[in-house]
Order: sequence, then C-alpha cells, then structure tokens
Amino acid sequence: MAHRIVGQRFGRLDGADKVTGAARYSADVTLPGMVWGKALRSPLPHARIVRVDASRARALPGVLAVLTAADVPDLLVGRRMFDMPLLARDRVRFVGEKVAVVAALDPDVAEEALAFIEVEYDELPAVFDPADAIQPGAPLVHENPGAYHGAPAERPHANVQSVLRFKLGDVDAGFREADRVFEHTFRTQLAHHGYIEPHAGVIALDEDERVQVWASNKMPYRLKELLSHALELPPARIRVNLTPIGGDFGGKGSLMDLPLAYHLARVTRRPVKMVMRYTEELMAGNPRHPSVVTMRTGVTKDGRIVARRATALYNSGAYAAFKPAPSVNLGGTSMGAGVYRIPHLLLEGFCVYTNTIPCGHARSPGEPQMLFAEESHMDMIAKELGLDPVELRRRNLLRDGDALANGHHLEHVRATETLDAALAASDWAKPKPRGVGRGVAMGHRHIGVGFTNAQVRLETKGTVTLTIGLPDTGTGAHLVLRQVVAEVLGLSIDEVQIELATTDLFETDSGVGGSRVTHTGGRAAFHAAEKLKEQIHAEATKLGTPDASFATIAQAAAREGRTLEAVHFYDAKSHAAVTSFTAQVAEVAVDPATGQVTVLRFTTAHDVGTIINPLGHQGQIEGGLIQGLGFALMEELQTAEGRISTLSLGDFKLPTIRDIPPLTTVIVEDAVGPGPFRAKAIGEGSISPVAPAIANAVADACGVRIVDLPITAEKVYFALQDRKGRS
Amino acid sequence: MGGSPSRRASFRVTFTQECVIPVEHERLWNFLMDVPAVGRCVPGVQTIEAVNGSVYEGELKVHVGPIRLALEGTITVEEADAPAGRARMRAEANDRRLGGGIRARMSLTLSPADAGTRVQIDTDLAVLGKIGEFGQPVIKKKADAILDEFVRNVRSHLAAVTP
Amino acid sequence: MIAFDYRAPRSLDETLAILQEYGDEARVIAGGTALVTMMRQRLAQPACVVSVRGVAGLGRIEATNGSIRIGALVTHREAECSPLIQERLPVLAETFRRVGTIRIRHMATVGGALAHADPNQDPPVTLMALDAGVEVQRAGGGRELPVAEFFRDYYESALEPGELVTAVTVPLLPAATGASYVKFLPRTADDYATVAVAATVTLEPDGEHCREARIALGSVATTPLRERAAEALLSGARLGERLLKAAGSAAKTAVDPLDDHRGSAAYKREMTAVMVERALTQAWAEARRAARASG
Amino acid sequence: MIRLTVNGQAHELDVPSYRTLLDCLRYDLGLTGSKEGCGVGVCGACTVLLDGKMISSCIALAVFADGREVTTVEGLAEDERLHPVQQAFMDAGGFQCGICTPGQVVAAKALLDAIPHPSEAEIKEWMLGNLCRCTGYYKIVESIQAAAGQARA
Repeated sequence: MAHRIVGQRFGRLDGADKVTGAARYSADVTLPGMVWGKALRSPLPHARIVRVDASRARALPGVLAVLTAADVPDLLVGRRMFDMPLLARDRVRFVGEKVAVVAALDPDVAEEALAFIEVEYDELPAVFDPADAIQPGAPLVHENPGAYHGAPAERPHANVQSVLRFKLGDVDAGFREADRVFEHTFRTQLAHHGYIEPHAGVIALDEDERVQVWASNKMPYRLKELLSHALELPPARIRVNLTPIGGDFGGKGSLMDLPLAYHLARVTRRPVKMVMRYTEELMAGNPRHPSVVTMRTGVTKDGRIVARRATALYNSGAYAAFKPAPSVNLGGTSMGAGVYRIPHLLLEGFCVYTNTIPCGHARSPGEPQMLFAEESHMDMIAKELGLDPVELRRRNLLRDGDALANGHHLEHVRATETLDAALAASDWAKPKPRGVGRGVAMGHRHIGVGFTNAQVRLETKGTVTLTIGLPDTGTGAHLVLRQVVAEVLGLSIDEVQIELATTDLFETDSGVGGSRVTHTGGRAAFHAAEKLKEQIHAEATKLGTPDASFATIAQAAAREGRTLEAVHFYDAKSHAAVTSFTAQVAEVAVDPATGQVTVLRFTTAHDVGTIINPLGHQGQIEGGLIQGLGFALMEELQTAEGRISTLSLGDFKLPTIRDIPPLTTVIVEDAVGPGPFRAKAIGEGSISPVAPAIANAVADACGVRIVDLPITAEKVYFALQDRKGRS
Repeated sequence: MGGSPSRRASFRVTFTQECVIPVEHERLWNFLMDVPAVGRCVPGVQTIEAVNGSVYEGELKVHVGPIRLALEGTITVEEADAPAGRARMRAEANDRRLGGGIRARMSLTLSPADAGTRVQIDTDLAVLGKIGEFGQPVIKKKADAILDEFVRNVRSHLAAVTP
Repeated sequence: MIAFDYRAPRSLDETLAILQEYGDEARVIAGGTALVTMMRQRLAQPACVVSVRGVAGLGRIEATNGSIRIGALVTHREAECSPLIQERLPVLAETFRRVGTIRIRHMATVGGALAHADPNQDPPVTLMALDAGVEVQRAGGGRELPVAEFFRDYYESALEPGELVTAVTVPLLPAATGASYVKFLPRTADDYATVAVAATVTLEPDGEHCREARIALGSVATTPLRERAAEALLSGARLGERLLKAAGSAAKTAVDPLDDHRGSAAYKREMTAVMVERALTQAWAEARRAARASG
Repeated sequence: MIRLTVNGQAHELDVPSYRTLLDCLRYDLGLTGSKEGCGVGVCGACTVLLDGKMISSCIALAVFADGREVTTVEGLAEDERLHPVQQAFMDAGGFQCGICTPGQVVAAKALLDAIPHPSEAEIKEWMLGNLCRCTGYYKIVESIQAAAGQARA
C-alpha cells in the first residue's frame, strides 16, 4: 500500500522549541515564591539510625524546613512492589539513601544546610554480592519482604525479591538427549542510563489545594496513581502536567523525589523544586542491574541445540521499588534462549536484595545482560564444536511456528534473512589483516503493549488537533502520531497539531516504555482519526457538499455549537505473534601491546515493519547502538563495598562523538507489525547484541574471551598476558 | 578470564605497618596505651583529650592542596590486652563543613624481635560522604603518608626517651 | 558552593598584596575550571577567591632569547593555536590540544594548570620534558624554579601562600632534537590519560647516538615525574628498538600509580613501559628528521 | 553588582559570589535554555559563548563574567528566523530528547563561525565536549555538515 505521509522522512518539525531553548523541561519550571529541596543521603551501606538532629540546619538563614522520617507518613512506595520508605526511618540500606530533606531559598543554601544535619548511625553487617546474599545466614536487607504490597509469592530466600521463570519442554530430558553439554558464566556491570537530564520535579499546591506536578516522568497517569498512594490523596487532587523529558532510556518512570517535594511544599506553603545533581543520579538513580549469568547448553553432534538452562542473578540493590513489571523482575531473562528454537528450556532470573543502589529498568531491561551471555556462549560452543559461529546459528534459528520462551508461537519469522543481510553488508567472508576480528550477534525484541487514549478535533480553520497523554521522551513519537493522523485524514503534516493533555483529561494511559508508543499511541490516534473521518463525511453529506473543505465543515458545525471530535481508547493486552530480529557484525582491531579495542566498523540489520518516519527510525537505531557500544566498552559504575566511586561524568564515561565507529544499517522490510499501517517497534532493537558482537570480534581478533563487561583494554591486556604465560 | 586483581578503586583502605622499636615490650606497651601522647605523633592532630578511660576526643587537620579537612571525632579503645600485647581501637571523625568523615579500625600487635619489640599496626580506613565521593585516590594516598609519618614519629619519640 | 570574598584586582602589585593579606585563606582563580569544580563539589571552601583574569601583562606569548615565555593567563586554547608555539615548539601546541575539550581549553590557563598540581594534567608533563621554568611572584620579590621541582604532592606545588605563578619559560629544542607527547586513552576521547608520556631525544652529529633524552610521565604518581633512570640509559647510547624498550622497562619500575577508574596501578605500570617506548620512538623519528633538515 | 551583556541586552545584577554563570542565566535572568547536566564541565549542556568563545557555564562564576558578553541558545535565532544550525538540527535529526541541544547548537554555531566548512574530523574535535545520549552523534555530524552547506549557498 502506498502512503502519502507515512514513510516520509520528516525532520523534527516539533523541535523548534528544543533548538531555541524555549522548551521548558521540568527543571526549567519556575513559579513565584518557589524554593529548593535537597536531600541528605546515607554515607553507609547498612546501618541503624540512632539519632537525627536537624536543629542546627533549621536555624540557618534561608532554610525554610528540614524534614526527617519523623515528619513524613510512615508508608512505603514503589512502582510495583512497595518496599521503599519516603525517607529512611529506622535504618539505611544503601549508600545514597535519603535520610532528610531540606527546603531553602536557593540550591546552594539547601546544600549547605545538609552539612548541618547530624545523623548518628550504628553500622550493621552488609551484603553486596547477590551470590553471597542468597546464602543461609546472609545479612537480611529486609526482614519480611513477602509482606510488602505487590511482593511476588515465590521467595526461596528472604533476600530474593522475585523469581522469573520461562519453561519449555523438559530440560532434564533435553540434556539427556545431548551429545555435548557446555556451561559458561558471564558478568555484566552496573551502568547508569546516561540521560543528560537528571531527575527533576516541581510541586505546587494551587488555590484549590490541588497538587500540581511537573516531573521528568514518562508515565504521567501511572505517576498520578502512585502519587495518590504516596501522598494519601485522592487522584482527583493531583494533576500531572506534561513536560518534555531529557532522556529516559527506561529510567524516568518512578516517583523519585516527588513525594518529598510535596511534603516540603505542604510544610513551607511554597512551590518546591527538586533537581538531582548528576552525582546523586550516579549514586542513587535507578541504573541497569548488574548480572551474573550462567548458561548451560546441550547440543547434538550435528550442532542442534536440544536443551538450555540459563540462570541470571541480578543484583537489584536495596529496594525493588523501581521495577515496574508485575513480575518485579526483568523480562530480558527470556533472552536466555536467544533467537533459537530450543525444545527444552529453563530460564530463570533472580532479583536479589543487597546493600547497594536499587536498580530499575533500562532500555530493553535484562536483555543486554542476557544476550551478552547467550551470544558469547554461542560462539564459545561453536569454537568447541569446531563449527563456524554463523553455521551454528543458522542450524538453530527460529522459524515460522516456533515458540518463544514465553510460549508465544511466531509468524513471519525473518531471523535468517536478517542474519544474511548483516553478513552481506559487513563483508563477513572477506579476508582480514592480523589483529583484526569480526564477531556476529543476534537478538530480537517484541512490539510493546499497553493502552492509550487519543482525541482528535477538527478546528474551524480546517486543521486537526491531536490530544494525547503521552509525553515525548525524545523518540519523536509525537511526530509519528501526527503522521498517522495526517495520513488517515488526507492532511499535510502541518495541518495536524499536537496538544498534550494533563492527567485531568483522560481516564488512564500506560505511558511511554517497553517499545509500545508507536503501536499503542499510533493505533489510538489511527482509530480516533478514522472516527473523525466518518464524522466529517457524515457532516459533508448533511451539508450536501461531499467535497466541502474541512474548514467549511468545521465552521458549519461550529455555527450549531458543535465541535467535531473523536476519542479512541486502544488497549493491547497481549503481544502479537511477531517480533523484530536484529543481527549485528562488529569488526575490531586489538592492540596487542595495550589490549585496546578499536571498533573499525559496525553493521546492524533490522527486520522491521512499515517505517513511519525513516529519520526518527534511524535515529533510534543509531542512539541505541551507541548506548550498546558504551555498555560493551566503557560504561561502569565502579563500586566497592556498596559505594559507587564513579560519581561524575568525568569518571563514569559515556561515548563521545569521537568514539563512534563507521556504521552500516540494513533494513529488512516485512510490514506485518501490529502498529498503525503495520508498523513494528524499533527503540530497543539495536542496543542488546552490540556487546556480544564486540566480544566475539575480540575473541576472533586475538583469541581472548572476555566474559565480564565492560571489555576494557586492561582486561584484554591481562588476558593476553595470561595466554602468553600459559603457552 | 581477564582482569587484574585490584582493578577497582576502593572506599576502604587497609594498611599494614610494621617496625621494630628498640625498647622492651612493657615500655612500648605503656607508651602506646597513652592515647593522647600517641595521638600527638599523628601529623595534623590539633587536640586530643580523654573523655573517660577508653574514649578520647580530638581534632585532626589535613590539607591536600585546596582541600582542607578538619576532622572532629572520637577514638575508642575497644580492647587492650597487655600480656598478649594486643589492642584494638576505633576512630570516627567528621568534617562538618564538607559533610563526610572517616571511620577507622586499628589493631596493634606487639611481638618480640631481635633488637627490641616488633609493632604491627593494621588499619582499616573507610572514607565516607562528600570526602569519599570525590577525593578518594587523594585521601587514600594521604592516609598512607600520615600513617608513615606517624610510625616515624613514634620511633623517634621512643628513641628520644630511650636511655 | 558557600559564600566567599571575591576580589578582582587589575594589577600584579594589587594581586600580590591581596594574596599576602589573605595568605593561606585565598585561592587564585584564573580560568576556574579546576577550582570552581572543586568548590561545587564542596571539597574546596576558600574564604577568598582572587580572580587574576583582569591583571594586565600576564597574557602574552613571546619569544625571548632561546625560549618562549608564556604568560600565566594564556589559555590552553591560545597556547594551542599560537603560531609562535606551533612553529617553534609543535609538541607543546599538540599537548595543549590534547587537554579535555575546547570548552575547557578556552577557560583553563597555563599558570592555573601548573598551580593546580594535578598529576593527571597534560601540559605539566610536556613542560617538564622540555625543561621549562616557572616564574613565581610574591609581594616584594620573585623566583624561578624548574618545572621538575615545582610539584610536591597530589594537588600540592612548591607555591607558598602569597605566591602567584606569572609565567612559564620554555627553552626551544636544540638542533637534531625531536619531541613527542603520547596520551593513552583507552576509554573515551575526552578522558584524562591512563598514562601520559612526553619525551625528547637529541642526536649526536653521527645521527645514531643519543646525546640527551628527557622523559616525563603523567598520571602515574601523585605528581608528574621526570624519569631520569630511563634517560640515563639512553644518554650516549646508540639508539635502537631494544634500547627504547629497555628504557620503557626502566620507567615502569620508577612509577607509583594509583588505582583509579582509568586503570589499576598494575596496568598503569605496564602501560608506562609501552607508552615510554612509543614516545621515544616518535621523538627519535622526529630527531632524525630534524637532523636531516638542518644537516 | 555585576554587569553582563546577554544576547545583546545589558543587565546589572546583584548576585552572591558563589552563583555560577549557569544559575545566574537560568534563575536570575530566566534564560532556562542552557541546561545543567553533569555539573562538572564535561557534558556541555550548559555551553554558552563568553566573548564569543564557548565555555562551560556550570563551572564559571557569574562574577567571573562581569563586564563580558554572553551568548546563549536564546540568542542564536534572529527575530523569528532560526540560525542555520538550528534549522539543520531539526531537518537532519540532530536531536531527540533535546536536553543537550542548546549546548550542541551553541557549540556548532561557534564552530561554523570559526571554520565555515569543517571537515568531519574538525567537527568531531570541536564537538568532543558535547555529550548526547540519544542520537549516537551520527545525525549531529550530518546536521552540522548540512548547516555548513547551507551557509555556503
């Protein structure tokens, strides 16, 4: 089907505010009389709070309020499992946990006041490693987590938050069928999302005592619900005002400091702004879970995988509160099966409490961890079997009708085509110089589900306004939605405007996340636009001029006091039977004298649906890929005894413009997605296979296998030395 | 598998200092248990006074370039076993302006040596809060230097009073 | 940050008088990149900040007899882009170019980089290898000392309270001399060095023997280091790959690096050997070129 | 009391000694286009031009800018017409979330002022200090190349 607007490469038409500095992010919201909130954080990983004395801080000029746990309600908050206090009450469980909060006339005075709050701690035994935490007799991070609201039932140890399990066939029987069994263990690091906008929020009580909220949060309706609980107020008393979000990547869905900002606003009777310093982000944001993954695979002589068991221990930190999934776990655990048909499968993810930073969701939660293990493991098996790593993959790739780990049977499987496309574009078979290696890795990502309201209204000037409760986290989603409406109604893109609803307008919305927006927002907008189109036709018929302009039609209705508008609520509960495959090839050079890895070129192939905006689509691929590159090579929140030492972007390094490799992107079009005009999703498709592709390329280049991320020059160097020593 | 043993920067620093002091066990022990006197061997100590039999209060100033720490806190003698020549102490101190502080556990072990008495000092130092957040490598190096000078001072002090 | 007195004198005499008055309580700010960052982190809380930016006469780059004199207020970017430095001491221009980002180089000054005494900075390493001298003024007098004697400890220099760095004097390279600066960046392009090495090699007229070599190291101890043992191996010797490798091995025993986010002490020690060898190889190649050009 | 000229407009302000230039722009003058990201001069979200040279306003004191001229992202567009760099970032997908964009466009404008037709290497060296977490930088390079082409035309 040929489209007019869908598939056209639109620049960021919605971006004038962003390039001129006019866009108001949460931290930019300034209200009359506004004051600043700052939090005092625990310096210890596990301790009893013996005494808090805020009297000297309260006496400082410019300080309006100091709150401790005694001054806020004794309740627990969370996105799914409610286990986190507003302020530490009797004990602190990680370095960076909030103990007190100050409101002052300026941010420097508020920070100064923190130094005057005296807290006496009695240090408790702490546990930092998830493997230690699940031993009998390990220090307990929480005494009775099963009692928390939202806590899953299964709990093999009091330090286990949750268990997520995927099962196919009979794994023990499967291993008995195998000729060879391979087992390897992998580790991935703690890593922050790296969004440049730290969490920010402004809370004001208006003249009707309603709570007005501006926050860097991508799920405004869920935020309203969570705030209603945290603030013990009916939802109607809370209004979330949508603002642009300065990068999300999974990290901007929690309450963060908002309940404290509210209590400061309540006490001071002033609007309160709380903006985290980047140091606080790195110390107490909600980063990607570190993992220890053990992969065990049974293979027949001819390279067919018959059984797999994958076990992931995720270091979840001191609270489960930041995880939004009903499982209170990471869905990426299912990626232990990779892109392969495996008849007997047992995949398990354990989220474990420790006295470290509480982790949350990050772009394709759990997948970069699992796929690093899984796709490295595949190459290690191929090597042991004396098989080409591509050939081992080919023999096991998913095909039409195969089941994923979650039991869903797939249609329109394009795994082989995607792999072939990546290999062809990367010159996989071409000879390469000494010290240069190539590595391949694959993955797949579902098309997200959720629910969204969209409202479309015909304006008297003949344009259409789309009203939506979804913020744009930077993906260009709003432009995609405008394209969908323009396509349906036969308008130009400029004739469709977008308007952001506050949480007063709609009943609910699942917000941004999980690769869902093009699908759910797109379908809501599509069906709303279809409804409006019918109304317009009916109206034209009534007027007796079927080819009347939209303006004429709208004006005619307006004269009768009517507005032509339509709302559609789209709710996708279960995943479609399709997925999106990714195949990537890294070509690297390894400097044998230093261990330094240079990515010479990178190829990424994607099996996609109808592309609505090619420019935005490509932007998602490129951005995710460079995040994957950072995760593979450099990004790490280094910790020792629960304390993070990389507390600035000078120490926690993100890739710069000079660290990006030449990139080839291949699009394998298929056009069978569940989104509008059969679109699929792309936001989380490019990040996960990058690290294993690079690890496999390093192994190819110099023979050393790095099984713990990031792949630093130092690790490669010492591994090379070890190998030299052995030979 | 790759990776060198001590790849990460730690917040916790452990040192062992060892030296032989040319005095007999009992005199050395008595000197070392005189906390204010020993305290004055720590470079930068401003004051140190007994609060009771096992708790002492004091102030230590440390400069690292533009960073000025004024650490106020306590030293608690947790164990003092004279016959065994073994003592354990805990020090906790905070800098109010910077926000943050240090916690240290020290254990002292005396044992006979050819030319006097061997002293072994094991220190486990944690640097917390603002100080620990940014100045880690600096503070670590500084703590090492302070402890070095302390041992030198103890030696020269005892050498001076040794007949 | 917490409040402090802010002074912005216009002349050197006025500056020195203020520094004398405040002594240890005053901190000089030129570009501010280092001090303001520390103040924002609440690590430094000076009672008085003296901005010397407006002080006349400290911003010149000039050729004097046999050397280039760079005023303390010259920014890294000005030094990097100075035609005089680019032409006469290209290694120094290149070193300034390797500092952080252009934004930082627009702010940070030559004097500030020395006074801050951070062993992870780039310019002190090359200045040390080039045998530069630091001019220091105080109320009623001044002194000059070699860069090699300027650094005392982490963030600590030989500057006494009341003293101000006013210039650095860098001798031009002798004939048949090559110089290099190698910055090892295994993470990102904008990072501090894991190991940095500056080297010079001066050839004898035979073009094969080394008359003198100078090696300075950054990021491998609490201060930048001049590595004299490795220099001694080269001096008078016939240059060759094995000798340069030996010099690298000698250097690695001299360093005392910290474990940090840019590498463990053990790794930095190994990389010292590699980078010294690479820096010498480059400097030697430059020296041969220089010898050919002049001969 | 300090005097600042910001985007051509003169201001006299009474600010505490500890106020950063960034906070002064954002809160004393209401120019919230410049952002605070890392707060330590690394990320570039606070990039402004001081007397025409790009600096990190988060680690510059407001008093330090006394008597000088500051250009922020709000000062790039002339009347309603976007600066070519701003237009190019929109057309070529040079941003996504937009939080780093004010710093990127200020830096890119300074680049094209200094080098009207930069090579890719020159673009990457100049823009090294402006982190972007959304785009992976490819489209930022393309945006600047497009802006340079436009300026040529």
